[in-house]
Amino acid sequence: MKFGVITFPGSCDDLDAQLAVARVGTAVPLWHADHDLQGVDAVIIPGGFSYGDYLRPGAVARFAPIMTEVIEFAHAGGHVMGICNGFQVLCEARLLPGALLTNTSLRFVCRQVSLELVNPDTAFTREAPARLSIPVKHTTGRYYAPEPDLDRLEANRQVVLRYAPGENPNGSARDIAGVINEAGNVFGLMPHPEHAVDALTGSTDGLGLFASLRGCGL
Amino acid sequence: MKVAVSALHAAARELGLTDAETDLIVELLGREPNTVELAMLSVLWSEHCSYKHSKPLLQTLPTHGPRLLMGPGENAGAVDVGDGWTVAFKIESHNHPSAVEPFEGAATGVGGILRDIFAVGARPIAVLDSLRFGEPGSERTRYLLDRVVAGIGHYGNSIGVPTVGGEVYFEGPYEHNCLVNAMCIGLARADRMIRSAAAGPGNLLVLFGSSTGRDGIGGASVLASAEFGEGDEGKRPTVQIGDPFAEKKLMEVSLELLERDLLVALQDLGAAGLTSSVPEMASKGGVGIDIDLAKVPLREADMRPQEIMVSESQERMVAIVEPPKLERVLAVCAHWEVAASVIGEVTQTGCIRVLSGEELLADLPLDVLVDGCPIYELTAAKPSQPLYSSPPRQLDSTDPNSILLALLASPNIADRRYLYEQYDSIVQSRTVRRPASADAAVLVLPNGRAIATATDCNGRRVAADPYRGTLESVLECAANLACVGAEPLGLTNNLNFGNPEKPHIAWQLTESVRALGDACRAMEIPVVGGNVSLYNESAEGPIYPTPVIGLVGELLSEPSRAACIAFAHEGDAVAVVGAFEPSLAASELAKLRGEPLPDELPEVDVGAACVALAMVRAAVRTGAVHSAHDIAEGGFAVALAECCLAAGLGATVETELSETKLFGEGPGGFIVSGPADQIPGRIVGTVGGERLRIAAAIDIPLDRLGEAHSALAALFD
Amino acid sequence: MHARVLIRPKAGILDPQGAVAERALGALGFDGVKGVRIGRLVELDVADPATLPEMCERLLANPLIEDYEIIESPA
Amino acid sequence: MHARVLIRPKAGILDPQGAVAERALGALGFDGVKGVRIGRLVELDVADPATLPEMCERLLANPLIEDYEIIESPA
Ligand SMILES: Nc1ncnc2c1ncn2[C@@H]1O[C@H](COP(=O)(O)OP(=O)(O)O)[C@@H](O)[C@H]1O
Ligand SMILES: [Mg+2]
Repeated sequence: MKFGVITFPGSCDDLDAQLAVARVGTAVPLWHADHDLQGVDAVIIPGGFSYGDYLRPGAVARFAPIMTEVIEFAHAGGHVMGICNGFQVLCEARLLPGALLTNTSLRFVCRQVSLELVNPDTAFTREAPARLSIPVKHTTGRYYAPEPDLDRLEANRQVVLRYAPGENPNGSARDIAGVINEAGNVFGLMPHPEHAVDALTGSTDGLGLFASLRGCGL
Repeated sequence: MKVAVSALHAAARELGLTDAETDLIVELLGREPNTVELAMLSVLWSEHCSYKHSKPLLQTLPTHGPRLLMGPGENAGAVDVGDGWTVAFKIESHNHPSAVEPFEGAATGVGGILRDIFAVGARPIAVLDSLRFGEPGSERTRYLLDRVVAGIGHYGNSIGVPTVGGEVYFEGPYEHNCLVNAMCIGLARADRMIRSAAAGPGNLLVLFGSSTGRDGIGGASVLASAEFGEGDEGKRPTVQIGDPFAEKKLMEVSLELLERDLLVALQDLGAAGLTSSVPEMASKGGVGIDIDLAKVPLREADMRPQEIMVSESQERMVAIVEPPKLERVLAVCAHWEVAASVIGEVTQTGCIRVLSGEELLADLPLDVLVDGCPIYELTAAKPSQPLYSSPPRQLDSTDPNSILLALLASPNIADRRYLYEQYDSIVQSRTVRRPASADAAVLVLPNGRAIATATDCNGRRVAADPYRGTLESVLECAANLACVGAEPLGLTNNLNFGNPEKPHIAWQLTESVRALGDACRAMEIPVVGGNVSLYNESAEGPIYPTPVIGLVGELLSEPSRAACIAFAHEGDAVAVVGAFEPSLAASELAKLRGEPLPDELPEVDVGAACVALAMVRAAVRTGAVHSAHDIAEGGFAVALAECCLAAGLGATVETELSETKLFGEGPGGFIVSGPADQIPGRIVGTVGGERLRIAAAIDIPLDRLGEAHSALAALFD
Repeated sequence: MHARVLIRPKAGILDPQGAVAERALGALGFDGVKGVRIGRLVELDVADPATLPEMCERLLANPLIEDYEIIESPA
Repeated sequence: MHARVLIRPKAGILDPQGAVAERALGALGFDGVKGVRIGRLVELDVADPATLPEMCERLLANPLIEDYEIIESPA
């Protein structure tokens, strides 16, 4: 299983994501300026501050050369996971519904949070525990979509992860922490599962989200 | 472009040079300097660059040790951490810029110390911040706190370097001079480190990174070298704006250039920009350098030569490159979308020559520019009367329960989560102990070993007794490391003081540096580098003398054994380690009671404190304890409450304790918990329940303690 | 051609920054301040102003959450 | 009275956001875009527009690094 991990200028958690996926497969670094996914089986868009988060998080990265291939890959059914900044990029690219707004606190927040797995039946979650302790760290993580869209997302089981009651760190609508597209192959989440793969540095609850993808090649 | 001597003196005074210094310049040069030269000289002869008031003191510090790879004199010091890995670290202040514009000042402070670390070829892996503000009752303090914390987070978070530790104190004397010190730790292969000495006449000087604007003209270097009074509006620099995105690329470029072995020397542009960095590179290498200003990419077209030379635009580096390697250097820069230009050449002249195309604008021998500044002996005198007024009285009660709650809510002790949650403390996947989980941050290295780091300084205690207060700061920092099982490898320090030309400040500085040297010699810790920030004074007086200590140590045991503050299990025994003999002098309780600072602190038994440190360290390393925490501000009762709150577990202590034993402070005491037959020290109680009880004196439910401890929440809405 | 693009959060979307500013203005004693909304200002020189709407749609604004308004001014 | 406050980085002050946006517009094929500067837009209703300059000086803008411009519009 080859996981491609994209590095944009300003990506910060790209090496962390590479280390995490290397525990369940092979990590293949992908460069933003290339038009080549190097035959990977799944793509991870990692966290960080691509292009400094200037203008709007994800807005500039969404047009990076490699995103042409990522969008094609996703339309063909390839599995794409966006973590934090990667989630923002996927929303800006319209591969995922909704948008991420500034936290209601207006501050960056780095905190271990409890998550509930709402939909264990996705390609990304079938090996994940029902409750996960995973850190968040962001300033722009308040999930937003118009109310009817939120209803539809819930009805379609596209809300995959929720902050546990009382743990919503950013004011996200309906405590949403992660959503999947209708086809079930593009997943975005604000918490950082790549920072929850080793008991020494936190928890191992995030590992299942990567492990679930094993065998998911196109 | 000659000016009459009186006009020269006037111009020089504007730039902070004394008449005697100006005369010396004329004598050494054998002529008068022109405008560009004078601007350059004034910068390099400032306290910030020349250390003219502090060099003799700094030279007394011990700078050798078996593990030391790079000592003071380079952009950062470095120690060996095994298997070919080294750790570089340094602390630096950005006090004055942060007082002018707290968000950008703090942000660019972080940016600056990061550059010092990657300038030696190390990848930054951690930042710590050491902050001092006035009392939080003041609106200005709340504004500064909020913006400084946001600025530090903005830069560190955006660039992907975790901020893993630090400290913050609130004291009246910092009201008009906040302190913003940032420490950075970097990781490098020993054989990839680089120095800043230029070499090889004919080699090229390459400037890369952001373009040059009017940022901070006459900024940090001039500001940090003189008292900043009312009516000095005109001297205020253009505020430097931090661009962490540009620095992230600059960092990747620098590290990749070194990885590919493409550079002869590397240097960051910090205070005073090209003027301080280029001459220092040339001087260290015993060569000369010609710079052509026409080749410097400018952000604004109409900049004067002296403005280009002293611009403090951020996110820039200079490197010395052999001509055959230039093309590869430019290719690496292009890959990362970083602009690079050849702006000069190494010469054999022993001079810095500044040109603009064909026109020669400045020609200064390095022995005048870099080494010519006179070094001043300080005149030190212990003040005959108190320098600091008593803090306002805030607490009348003598009931131990009320005292404990007041101490937990005191801004110097209350929970710091509202600050550190604004910092990414985990990026890079090395953070084994996050902020507040243990007394020191713990980072795991690629070779499986771990290092620990902390910063410390209780300025109030240093003010009460500069010698003993400084000793205590070093001991406390080492105690923090001991709690995670780490032994210091090297020390960095930031000497934040008032105006050293005043005898009582000179006395504080002299005593403090003497203690620093004594502590380092006693504990066999080399000083790997540091920084000096003087003239932190306002009309209200000087700051508390604040020699911030930063330590990096190694664990030597399984990283997972690093003890946490939190009690671990119901039923564990609680013990006190160390011949802990606290006193209320200059304690947090004395402050809450509005007591004046005492004239001195009780004598410090460094030997005894070191024994206690070693006991705790050994117990952590062997896994004999389940938790460890040093006793600091607020004394035993506060430390015990902190162990309980971190765990959500209560504790019971049966021994009757006096007010002094409960709340007094002093070095060398620890609280550990674990199996009664394994833990070191005197057993005093047991973990368990939902209350903290200390004999007849204290009985408070945990949630009540927690409520008091969360007092800082209000400062961040 | 110089242009200004005013970008604001769409009506109905919570704007905590605006809310904080409104409260802070009140606390400073400015009475009668209401409906504070905070957005982005983009100023730029363009060769062809006809391309501005497309710039906004594609990059400068996110139409799901933001409205934009283009103000052209010669100079 | 409805008012808009346009807040922009002072001339000469580094504007990293504007620089990134300018490059991105170029990369998207929008030619001839120059001098992109990014600032903030504050929209509000005020009882007394005469207090707007003071609001800007004290809270809405940071006079050290930002210029502001007040545009009043009845509505
Ligand atoms: N308090 C101190 N203790 C030890 N070394 C110091 C101290 N202050 C400064 N130094 C050393 O002096 C040298 C020059 O410092 P500085 O001018 O701050 O360097 P830079 O310009 O790279 O920031 C550095 O190597 C620094 O470590
Ligand atoms: Mg340096």
